[in-house]
Amino acid sequence: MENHKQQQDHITPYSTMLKVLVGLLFLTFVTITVTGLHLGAFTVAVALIIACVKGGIVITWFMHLKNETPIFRYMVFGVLLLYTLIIVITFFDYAFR
Amino acid sequence: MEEHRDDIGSRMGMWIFIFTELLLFGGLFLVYAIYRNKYSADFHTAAHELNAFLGALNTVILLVSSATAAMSITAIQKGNKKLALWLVGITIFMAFLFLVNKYFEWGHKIHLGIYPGSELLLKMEQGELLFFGLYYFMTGLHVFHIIVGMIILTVVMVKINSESINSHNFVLLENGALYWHLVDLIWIFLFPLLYLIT
Amino acid sequence: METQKSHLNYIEDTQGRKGIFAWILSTDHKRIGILYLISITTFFLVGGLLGGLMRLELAAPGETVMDAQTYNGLFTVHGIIMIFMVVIPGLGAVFGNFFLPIMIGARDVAFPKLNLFSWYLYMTGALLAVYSQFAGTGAPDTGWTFYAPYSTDSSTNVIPAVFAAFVLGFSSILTGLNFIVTIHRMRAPGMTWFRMPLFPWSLYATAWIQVLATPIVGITLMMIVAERWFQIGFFDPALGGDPILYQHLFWIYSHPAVYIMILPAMGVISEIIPTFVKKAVFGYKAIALSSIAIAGVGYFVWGHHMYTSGMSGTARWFFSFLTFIVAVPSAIKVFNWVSTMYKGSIDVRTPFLYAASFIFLFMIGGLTGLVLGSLASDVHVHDTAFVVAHFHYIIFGGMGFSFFAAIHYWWPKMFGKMYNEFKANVAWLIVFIGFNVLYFPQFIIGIQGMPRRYFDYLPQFHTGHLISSIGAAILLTGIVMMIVNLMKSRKNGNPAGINPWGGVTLEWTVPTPPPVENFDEIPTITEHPYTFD
Amino acid sequence: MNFLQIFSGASNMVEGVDRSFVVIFGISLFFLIGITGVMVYFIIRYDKKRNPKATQIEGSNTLEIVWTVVPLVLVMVMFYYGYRGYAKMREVPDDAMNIKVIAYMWDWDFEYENGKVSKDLYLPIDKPIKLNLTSIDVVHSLYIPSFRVKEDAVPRKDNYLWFIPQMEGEYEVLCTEYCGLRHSFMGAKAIVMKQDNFNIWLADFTPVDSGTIKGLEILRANACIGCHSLDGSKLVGPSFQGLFGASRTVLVDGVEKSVIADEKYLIHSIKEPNAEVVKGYPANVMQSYTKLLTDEQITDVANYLKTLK
Repeated sequence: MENHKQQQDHITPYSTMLKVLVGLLFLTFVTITVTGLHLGAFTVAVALIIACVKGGIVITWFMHLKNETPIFRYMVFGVLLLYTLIIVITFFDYAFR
Repeated sequence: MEEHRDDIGSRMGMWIFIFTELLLFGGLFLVYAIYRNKYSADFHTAAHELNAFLGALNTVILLVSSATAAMSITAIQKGNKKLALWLVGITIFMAFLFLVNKYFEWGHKIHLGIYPGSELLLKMEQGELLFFGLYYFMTGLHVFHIIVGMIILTVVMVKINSESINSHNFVLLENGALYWHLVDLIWIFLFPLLYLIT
Repeated sequence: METQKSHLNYIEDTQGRKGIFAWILSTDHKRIGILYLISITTFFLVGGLLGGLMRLELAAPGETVMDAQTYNGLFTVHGIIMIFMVVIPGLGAVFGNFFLPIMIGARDVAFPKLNLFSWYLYMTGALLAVYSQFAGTGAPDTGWTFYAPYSTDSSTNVIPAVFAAFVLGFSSILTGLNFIVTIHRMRAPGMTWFRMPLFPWSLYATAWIQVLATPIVGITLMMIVAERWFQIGFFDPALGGDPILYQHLFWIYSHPAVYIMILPAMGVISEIIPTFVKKAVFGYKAIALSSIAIAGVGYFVWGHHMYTSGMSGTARWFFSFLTFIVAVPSAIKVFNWVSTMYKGSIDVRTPFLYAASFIFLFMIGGLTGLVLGSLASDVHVHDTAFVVAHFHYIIFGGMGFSFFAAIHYWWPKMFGKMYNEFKANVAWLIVFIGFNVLYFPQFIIGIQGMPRRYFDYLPQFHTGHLISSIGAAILLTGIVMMIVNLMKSRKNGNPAGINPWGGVTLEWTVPTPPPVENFDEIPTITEHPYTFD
Repeated sequence: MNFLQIFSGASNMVEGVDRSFVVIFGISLFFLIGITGVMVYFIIRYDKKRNPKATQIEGSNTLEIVWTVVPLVLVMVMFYYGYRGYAKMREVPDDAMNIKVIAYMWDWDFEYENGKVSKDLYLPIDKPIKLNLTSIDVVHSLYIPSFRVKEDAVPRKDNYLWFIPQMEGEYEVLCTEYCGLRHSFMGAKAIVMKQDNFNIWLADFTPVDSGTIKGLEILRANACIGCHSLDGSKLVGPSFQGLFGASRTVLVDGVEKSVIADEKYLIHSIKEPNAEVVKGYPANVMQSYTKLLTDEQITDVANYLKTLK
């Protein structure tokens, strides 16, 4: 089987984590500013896109998905795809009533 | 029998658990999406009642706590037990701050008479009622996860202290941190959907 | 670490625990499998008895042995017990726990303690469900579907029942999680994905559904609780909620749940047929991948339970279309099983009889499912006895018969004793006849317009109901015979030996019954799982 | 009822639905018999006594493709027939007669365009009918088996179905979405008649004098008489007939007590039905009507009950 020992080679430096944190805080600031502008329908889209980006950053660096074996990435992708499809298909009902 | 240990397996288990948590909240987000679509005007009005400043403050708190949780892994990998303890400790303290914040936020709402089943709420538009219902239910469930996360991280701290989590065996810390990031991840979506999109 | 190799089997080797604690504290996957076997069989009998009482009431029109409220409570509890406590955990928790690690050459599942914890959750949920029957304001009367807004209004014990379903769901999630990690991480050296037997394959597909669909129903049921406690109105139209949304959320879980039941059943059949035909299963990859296809597409067909709910027209045809697509991988499996028998050397023993009758009953269940998947014909038979007959053919004729097949197939390995085969075959015949007499008439009265969940009915449906009730009595007799025969073998049966059927998967290479560690040495796999010389 | 009633033509929907049945059953029966036959033949032909040595065959990609594509094509045929039958159900002709259907626990009200409300569904033959369904409490489902129509009645949602009745006669109307205690008794009749007779029936309505039986209207609207009969027969709860002024044994916190059913008792029982439950009847079946009825309406009900000797 694959490597049963703990991989020692993936020590993420503190500085990376701090950079990621700064990025996340910046994006939070952007969301608050943008939603304050009252862009109408775009507000939702922008806020959600930024939230997705933030979520992606958390998953990639904080949750170390970057350093995991590929199977973890396939699983995350599969789950997100599934959830998206569930939402889309449910709206097949609500959007066409 | 040789010591059976599979860190990748443990983390995989944790990830799968996180998937179920995501779908648990996913169900709620779906409900939110449907009702927002149906009652957009009411949601708009109701969201104004929420305090975006407190929401933003809690976002910052959670992001910082997430970063400290992530850094504690680096610390333990480098064998720096003391720093790791500090970082996990800060994470728990941040979680506590989050709860204090939430306490005042909820307390204020309840003081105003906005809480599930209140007379004021039952008189409001149906969409507003649903918004506040979802607000309490989603943030309530999130708070429950914060508390569970705090308990997990406390256990992790004890284990770091007793050195059963060390630079050679720290999968428990990794899993605790993963859980904590999940709590953060959910808040990243809750914050704009409840507080910002007005 | 070990000084002396133990030659005790898992039943004798109590690992230093005494009496019942040797069972309820053991993290050995085999002992946990037996715990599930005992608890699930018990609840199956309870649920079956409740079903029998319903059939007794329906044997004649009008009020015969109980009033309407009792009847409504009965079918609700029958549903909750059978769905959440018997068929969903059924094959996975009993045979998956016992045989999955052995079949992939592992010493245990990935998280043995979590595995035991799942059983405790299961028992907690089960006791809550039982509690909901007797305490407070009486048995829940909402049907196992808990449709809103009736479930938010009914004054009966809905909350304990809902919590029971929630806890049982959590148990199911943890079992699924355990199996996924076990299959990913603990396969024996050399066992590539396509050298894995088909039962583990089906458990893998099932586990993903358990993990990814159950949370949705969990949160939905919690919303029902919130609605009852706090007047939030998620699904109550009077407060702005949408009852149709409840149905969506409920079926997003509960339709895939059907696959949680049937996929492992298909897995069992795919194990049994090659063993008794003495031939590699036909189209191994097609069977394995069709499990994944069923699990994948099966997620997106939930709406076919809602054709008449007032869903949008677009959603209706979309769900109908996907429903027909998901029928294809099931058909592929049937063709492959039957082809496996071609030019085999068939040994017709009890497990094979159950497996062959599974194919027949599953075909009837599946083909009548097409009637329900089609938009026009569903309008007529939706929520009638036709649906009841259809899903009993799938769930009981499918999962139930597969469970019976599995218990007869693996019993000798689990307990080391052979049962009386003649009696087992007689019991099979009675069960098979009873089953068809019980459920087939319901297709007919369903088409004639007999709605389901009816306490009373119009006189023209009497004959059908009466035949059906007689079938229930026959079926019950057969099941009792089967259980008695199996239990007796524990005392009187002949020793089974390591490989009574001539199977080739790994469980037939370990001692009978298996030792706690399963394997002295983990085997290295070099070939296809069904290689007969 | 003759079996299946294939193409009996009681309504214009029968053909599409039954064709879909016939197509699916036809194909299914062919495969069911064929596969079962082949399986039984294999089991007998390749029994280990006749064929002691199995021939190993791994599989065949050609066959896999064949039995993926053939079922795929066949299910698409089935889908097509299902879709065709269904599409018709959604295309309501413009000249359809609208009837409002109000479902409640546990009865149906059919309200015609001229305001006439009926407990049974009277229909003119050969005329498109559109039923607009709604419910005042929980989800119900209107089902007329002979017409092959069914659609849920959902509270605060407008669902519809339509059909053209094509044969005179009396047909069953049933509820197929489980709705509680008297779900199986929630029936009505669909009566199809000639246009002339229907016109006479429709025109003949004597508007009820709401003054005297306001109470009855309230009882009907709130489905009280689903459980409490007006004629002395025992349903879920005690009958209303002869109730006023009678002496009843009730259970208060498990203790038996005798009360006289005066106005105060009646009003109390409407507001807090579970405080004093008549012996021999189940508790907690009825809920408080405090929020659903005004005090004035409750008094009206009580006054009406006084008249039921």
